[in-house]
Amino acid sequence: MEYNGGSVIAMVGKDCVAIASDLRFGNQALGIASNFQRIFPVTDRTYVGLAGLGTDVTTLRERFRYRVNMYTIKEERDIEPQTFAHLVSSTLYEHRFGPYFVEPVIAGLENTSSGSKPFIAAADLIGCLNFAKDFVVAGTASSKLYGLAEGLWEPDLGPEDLFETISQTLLNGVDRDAFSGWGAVVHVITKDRVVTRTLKGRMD
Amino acid sequence: METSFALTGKGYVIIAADTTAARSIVKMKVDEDKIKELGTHLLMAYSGEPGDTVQFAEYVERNIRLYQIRNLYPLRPPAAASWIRRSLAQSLRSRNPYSVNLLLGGYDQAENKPNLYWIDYLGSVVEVPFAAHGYGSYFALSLLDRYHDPEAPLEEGLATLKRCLDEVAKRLVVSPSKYMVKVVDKDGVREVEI
Amino acid sequence: MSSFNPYTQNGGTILAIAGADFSVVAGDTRQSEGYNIQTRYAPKVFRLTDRAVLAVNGFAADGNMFVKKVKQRLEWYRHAHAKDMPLRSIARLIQTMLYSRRFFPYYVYNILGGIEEDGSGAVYSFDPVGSYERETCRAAGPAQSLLQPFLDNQIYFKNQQPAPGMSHPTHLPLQAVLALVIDSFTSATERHIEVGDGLEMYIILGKGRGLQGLEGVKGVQELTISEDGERIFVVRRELKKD
Amino acid sequence: MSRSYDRALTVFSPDGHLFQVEYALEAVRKGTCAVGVRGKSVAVLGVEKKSVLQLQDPRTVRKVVMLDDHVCLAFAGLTADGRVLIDKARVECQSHRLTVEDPVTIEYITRHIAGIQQKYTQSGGVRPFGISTLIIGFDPHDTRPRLYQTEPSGIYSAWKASTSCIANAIGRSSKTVREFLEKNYKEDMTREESIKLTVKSLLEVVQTGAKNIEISVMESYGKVTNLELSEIEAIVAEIEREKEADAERKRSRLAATAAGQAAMATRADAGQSSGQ
Amino acid sequence: MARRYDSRTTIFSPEGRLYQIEYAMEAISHAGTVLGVLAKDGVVLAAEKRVTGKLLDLSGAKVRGGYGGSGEKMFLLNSNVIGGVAGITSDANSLVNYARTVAQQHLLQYNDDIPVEVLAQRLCDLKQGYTQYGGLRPFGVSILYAGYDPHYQFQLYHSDPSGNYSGWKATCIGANNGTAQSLLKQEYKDDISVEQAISLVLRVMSKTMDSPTLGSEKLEFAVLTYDETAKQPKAKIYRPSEIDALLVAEGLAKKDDDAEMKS
Amino acid sequence: MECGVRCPRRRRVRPFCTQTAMYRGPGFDFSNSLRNDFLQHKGVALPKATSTGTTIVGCIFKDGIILGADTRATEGEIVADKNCEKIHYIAESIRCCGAGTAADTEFVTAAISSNIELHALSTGRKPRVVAAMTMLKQYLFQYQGHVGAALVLGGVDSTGAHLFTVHPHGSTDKLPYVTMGSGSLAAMAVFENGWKPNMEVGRQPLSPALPSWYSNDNVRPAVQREEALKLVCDAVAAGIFNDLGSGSNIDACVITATHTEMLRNFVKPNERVAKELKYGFRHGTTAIKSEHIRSLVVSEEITPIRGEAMDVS
Repeated sequence: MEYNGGSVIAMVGKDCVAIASDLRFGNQALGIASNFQRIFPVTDRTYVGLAGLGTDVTTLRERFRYRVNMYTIKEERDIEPQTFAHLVSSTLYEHRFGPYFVEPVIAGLENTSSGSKPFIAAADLIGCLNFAKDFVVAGTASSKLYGLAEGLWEPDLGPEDLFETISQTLLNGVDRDAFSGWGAVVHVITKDRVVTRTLKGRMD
Repeated sequence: METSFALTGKGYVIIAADTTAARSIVKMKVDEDKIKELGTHLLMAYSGEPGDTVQFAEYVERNIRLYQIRNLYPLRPPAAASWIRRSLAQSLRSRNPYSVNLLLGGYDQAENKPNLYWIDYLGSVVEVPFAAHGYGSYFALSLLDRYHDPEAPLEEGLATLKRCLDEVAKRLVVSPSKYMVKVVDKDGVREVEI
Repeated sequence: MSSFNPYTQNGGTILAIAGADFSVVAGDTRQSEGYNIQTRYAPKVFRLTDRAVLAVNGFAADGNMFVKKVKQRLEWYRHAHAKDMPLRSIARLIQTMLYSRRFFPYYVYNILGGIEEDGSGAVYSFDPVGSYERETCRAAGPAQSLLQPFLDNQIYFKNQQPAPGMSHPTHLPLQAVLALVIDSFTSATERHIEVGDGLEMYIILGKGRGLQGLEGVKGVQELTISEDGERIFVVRRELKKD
Repeated sequence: MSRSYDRALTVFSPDGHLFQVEYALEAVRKGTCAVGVRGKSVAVLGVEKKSVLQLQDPRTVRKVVMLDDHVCLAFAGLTADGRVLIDKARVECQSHRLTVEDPVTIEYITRHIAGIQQKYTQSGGVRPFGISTLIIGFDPHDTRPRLYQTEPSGIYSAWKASTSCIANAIGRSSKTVREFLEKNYKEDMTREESIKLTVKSLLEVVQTGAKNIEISVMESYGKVTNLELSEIEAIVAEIEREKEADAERKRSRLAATAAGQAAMATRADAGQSSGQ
Repeated sequence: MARRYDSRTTIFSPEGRLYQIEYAMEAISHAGTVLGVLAKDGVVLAAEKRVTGKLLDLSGAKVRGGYGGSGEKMFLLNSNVIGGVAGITSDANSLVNYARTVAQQHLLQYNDDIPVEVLAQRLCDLKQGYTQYGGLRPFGVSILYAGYDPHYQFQLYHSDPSGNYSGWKATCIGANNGTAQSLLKQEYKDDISVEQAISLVLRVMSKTMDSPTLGSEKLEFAVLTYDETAKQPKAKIYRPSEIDALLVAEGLAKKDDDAEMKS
Repeated sequence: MECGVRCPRRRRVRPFCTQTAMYRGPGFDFSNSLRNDFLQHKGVALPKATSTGTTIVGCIFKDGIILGADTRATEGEIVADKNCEKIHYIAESIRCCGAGTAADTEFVTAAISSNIELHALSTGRKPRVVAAMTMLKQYLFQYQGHVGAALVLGGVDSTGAHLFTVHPHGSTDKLPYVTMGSGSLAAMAVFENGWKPNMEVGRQPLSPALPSWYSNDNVRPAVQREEALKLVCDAVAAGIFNDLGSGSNIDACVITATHTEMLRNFVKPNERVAKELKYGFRHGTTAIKSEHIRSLVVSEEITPIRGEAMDVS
């Protein structure tokens, strides 16, 4: 976890979800890149963030993409976030005794009969799912993010409010973490659009 | 000590690597070329466990050549980076993994832009504007942070590189004496003197 | 018994915030070891003088003994000088006391809060061997990592751009600080298993400062001894007990 | 008589035939013609290109391919078989470079290809590759051109200077062409002579002229050129001129040859397989 | 005479022919037509559906999600390749499955969409294998691949049961392909646009199909273009209602809808 | 050096294998193990897995079984999930509480549940609790404790109500009231104090030294449902309040021969009090470097490529 650093957080709002991560890719204390992508789109309305060892982030991203693409092309429909969460979980648990060093966070909008419903989930490195109703966090700054989010998160935030809350949570969390930081990216997913913003953060 | 640098600029990538082949404290060779030309527009600097490095570089070279001869067009830099990363990540799961750190620089002829990838022995890959491996990275990265300009012409890029090399020569306890510098741009790969 | 470890960790968390003319020092009251609760009420925050409060966290036995010794030194000071030791002197005293045990330290994190001689609120935080620093706010203990960034954001306004033409206040009013402290602890209780049971907040008000900010706060209990000086209060709240 | 011996490959017929191998050769004979000629310091491959249909993309019709920088291969027979075999050969070229850090020699890769072909005549449950190949190239650090041929049976022949025939042909009407080559081949031909011989021999079977001929020339290690259509046209024109000059003298003989060719071409066309 | 050599695929006949392949091709020439035209800014595919019937449930082409098509003739093989198949449907399904896996494995390995020709080649390698190894019959399927990649931009390939493939500007497989081919030869122009190609395809289809009128119950239709904003190829397999709309626009729809209803 | 690794992987035509590699066979994949040993050697620390400190309990009552569990999942001393579900479905009348490594309890019970379902389908009978118990213990024993699941399994089948504990190494106990997890001692204390065999008239314990329920034959537990449910809740609550690893809410599950009732969040003794302040930020508080908006509004209407507006009946 600490080897390459990085943290991810997802939050639920009113008819929207947000997922955010820092952009640092480090080699222990040495920063290598400030543009490392660890949040990936799964479908239009579902994103997955992978906190952990860089090589596993890429490997798993590719694996998930493979399985999701096969799912999509065969089922002829997008994978639901809940289904994807179970896909993530079983993929990780398959490696129970030689795990990938990755903690995934999933955020998306579920299709229900009454429209779309926010969905977030997180898993530990062997695939134990955590379906929270408010927020989930992962990565080297997780304890900081837990404390912050527990304080700052409010129910029923609109997309813009949610953006501010998740951004503040992430930025302040990673500032107290030596292995995360170097800028951040936030995706706010609503029914009809995804707003992606990169944030100005401390570069130390 | 093994050190390699790379930086991008306007339409090119420069890669520099020291030319020392050392075993323990002994310099075995001072004119080793550690930058493999993987294709007409693709360069790879390698460092790490002696033996592993050359083995892996040749393995990569042959596979990338095979791709070209099969498909009549070369593997593009992003795809090459992805393939190399995968090979490393797979090797890491074997009994004796390759311990190789790489800088992969290429010029993508389809999109007409330079690509530079930092790859480590774990199979992590990041696309970066500049990169370094080895002890020199501690000096070079901060310098490059300050002086790197993605739009700089080649002369400026080489001047920036020179700064890094000088700094390493000045500050690193056992700094390499000579570097091999290669450039890849739209015209292909070539060696430059610095 | 070669592997005997003289230390243990007893959980809990402390935190202090300095205002312009007041200080708030708070701690939870749970004392635990491993998954067991040793007691639901073990104070971590202690009144030293009318203008100084010390919070200790870490190894409870060390903490209690350390507070006892500090109090003893302050008592001697009172006998010698016929006045309470000033806050910054207490801070230095704590440093020397901690550092004197450099190679068998008290396994405690201290936060000292109170009013300086110039009337300003102050918070001093210490590491176990005596390195210390005056700050505006500080959290310590196992839940430090949960609370400190929250305080950074809410007290220092870190990462917040002020509205155009505005600037962030350097000090928050007492009422806001008390609310923040309570929310900090309820948050930490939610996410940290060693935090909970009860909350004790000590509030030290500067000389001549009114009680504004304390009105409407339930269960305020005054602990002030001397008159016409700083005033000290304690507020107790329940925290979740799971 | 032979009924039960031509189904499974691993079985000889009582008179010692491997029928499937022989039938595979038939498939090759249906393929379009390929000619290889070795000159003094040059190797030339010429192939008859099936005319590309009007809407077809000529890029994807390949009969001459590179195996490595210095090895060039032409084949006749089932195209799909050819593609698969070529792929195996390409992998071997790179693998060889990797393991012994040296490019393959032409003989080595020929032997390898022939070996694969042989395996498919002997292993259970598989049919032989329905292709023959002509391989040209230069060995590393060598200036002598090489020319080899493999067959479905796995036989490979090195067409060296010492043998009587240094040029060879495979595919449709290859017998005609081979006879022509045997008659006209000279030792130590120059580049131009070699190319001309190749074109000439192909013209024996290709009636449509330059546009259905493809010529690849390898002049030294790794130096390969494919002749432009205009160049081939020029050569064809030259040959035509020469023929005109000889026309008077050889009118009678030419007429005889043409008749023979026509008969043969009709026969071949009638039995053309879909796999080509 | 030839009967002895046509029962097993791995056997050459004395004339050097592989009868099983030829028979497979014969089967395809009776299958529903698939027609493809390469334009300068896209590729168009159309196919004749054979499985029709009043009671057929076509709700498979869902309103939400899905990529259109009934899953009989047109398949999305990868985000940059559409396949149109003619031949034995079950064989086709298995090949489509294989193609999708191959495409995804390429993506996994190179982090890049599979080049169209590579995909066609990989399928042909599989098909070839089935003509050479014992106990297997060849796939009775020809496929048209309409695809895009940065190397050769828009491409149209055709592969047959023998494992051969080649690139085309316009081609046709299945029933009446001779008629269609000659029509295409007459009408194809080199710098044809997608719009022109669509109309060409529909016109040729209407002439080659057995039934006099075109309708979505007999036709599948797909277009591959390049989405300039998203910088990626855009594959679109038309839904039945969209096909009908297109036919109306082209003036090729059923002339007398009501009359048929009455009868 | 090994040659196999160095050589390029040879592609072969594999005409027999058209199956996709998308779904692997069952079982674990150890492919990362070597690498992880290597990484650990290099000093890359293994992240912590979520575990459930947990109080899980179960007891027999007159008509069946009641299971109870807390809902806290921890990652070290941090609460990872405040309201997780620890009572897992095995079959309609069989449920299983899990403690230990959270993922293990989750997947073990899911695996056994599906096996039980298959078993039930093939036998055509309602599954028996012992069957589930045996499958669980065999599975866990196979992995020698490396699958870290401590379970309380309870249910009602044709032979009556049964309650088991299954330990991570595969050992099992059959008792009328059981507790597991870090809060098990606290919970057990409540059971010891409050659980009554409630013998029928004329039935006495076999010997004064042995409790009456020792022999299964003469057990007629008759603790009434409400009484038993309260006892279970009290037991879990004892864990919640006295064990740091357990917390939040109480889940309970009442299983009788005819009916299974899952009481999710039956008691919520630990609701968070309202916060003192409302935390919101003015729009524009966070400094932004760039913004990209991807519209997901794809017109679902049918758009003819060209021509007049369509009108299809």
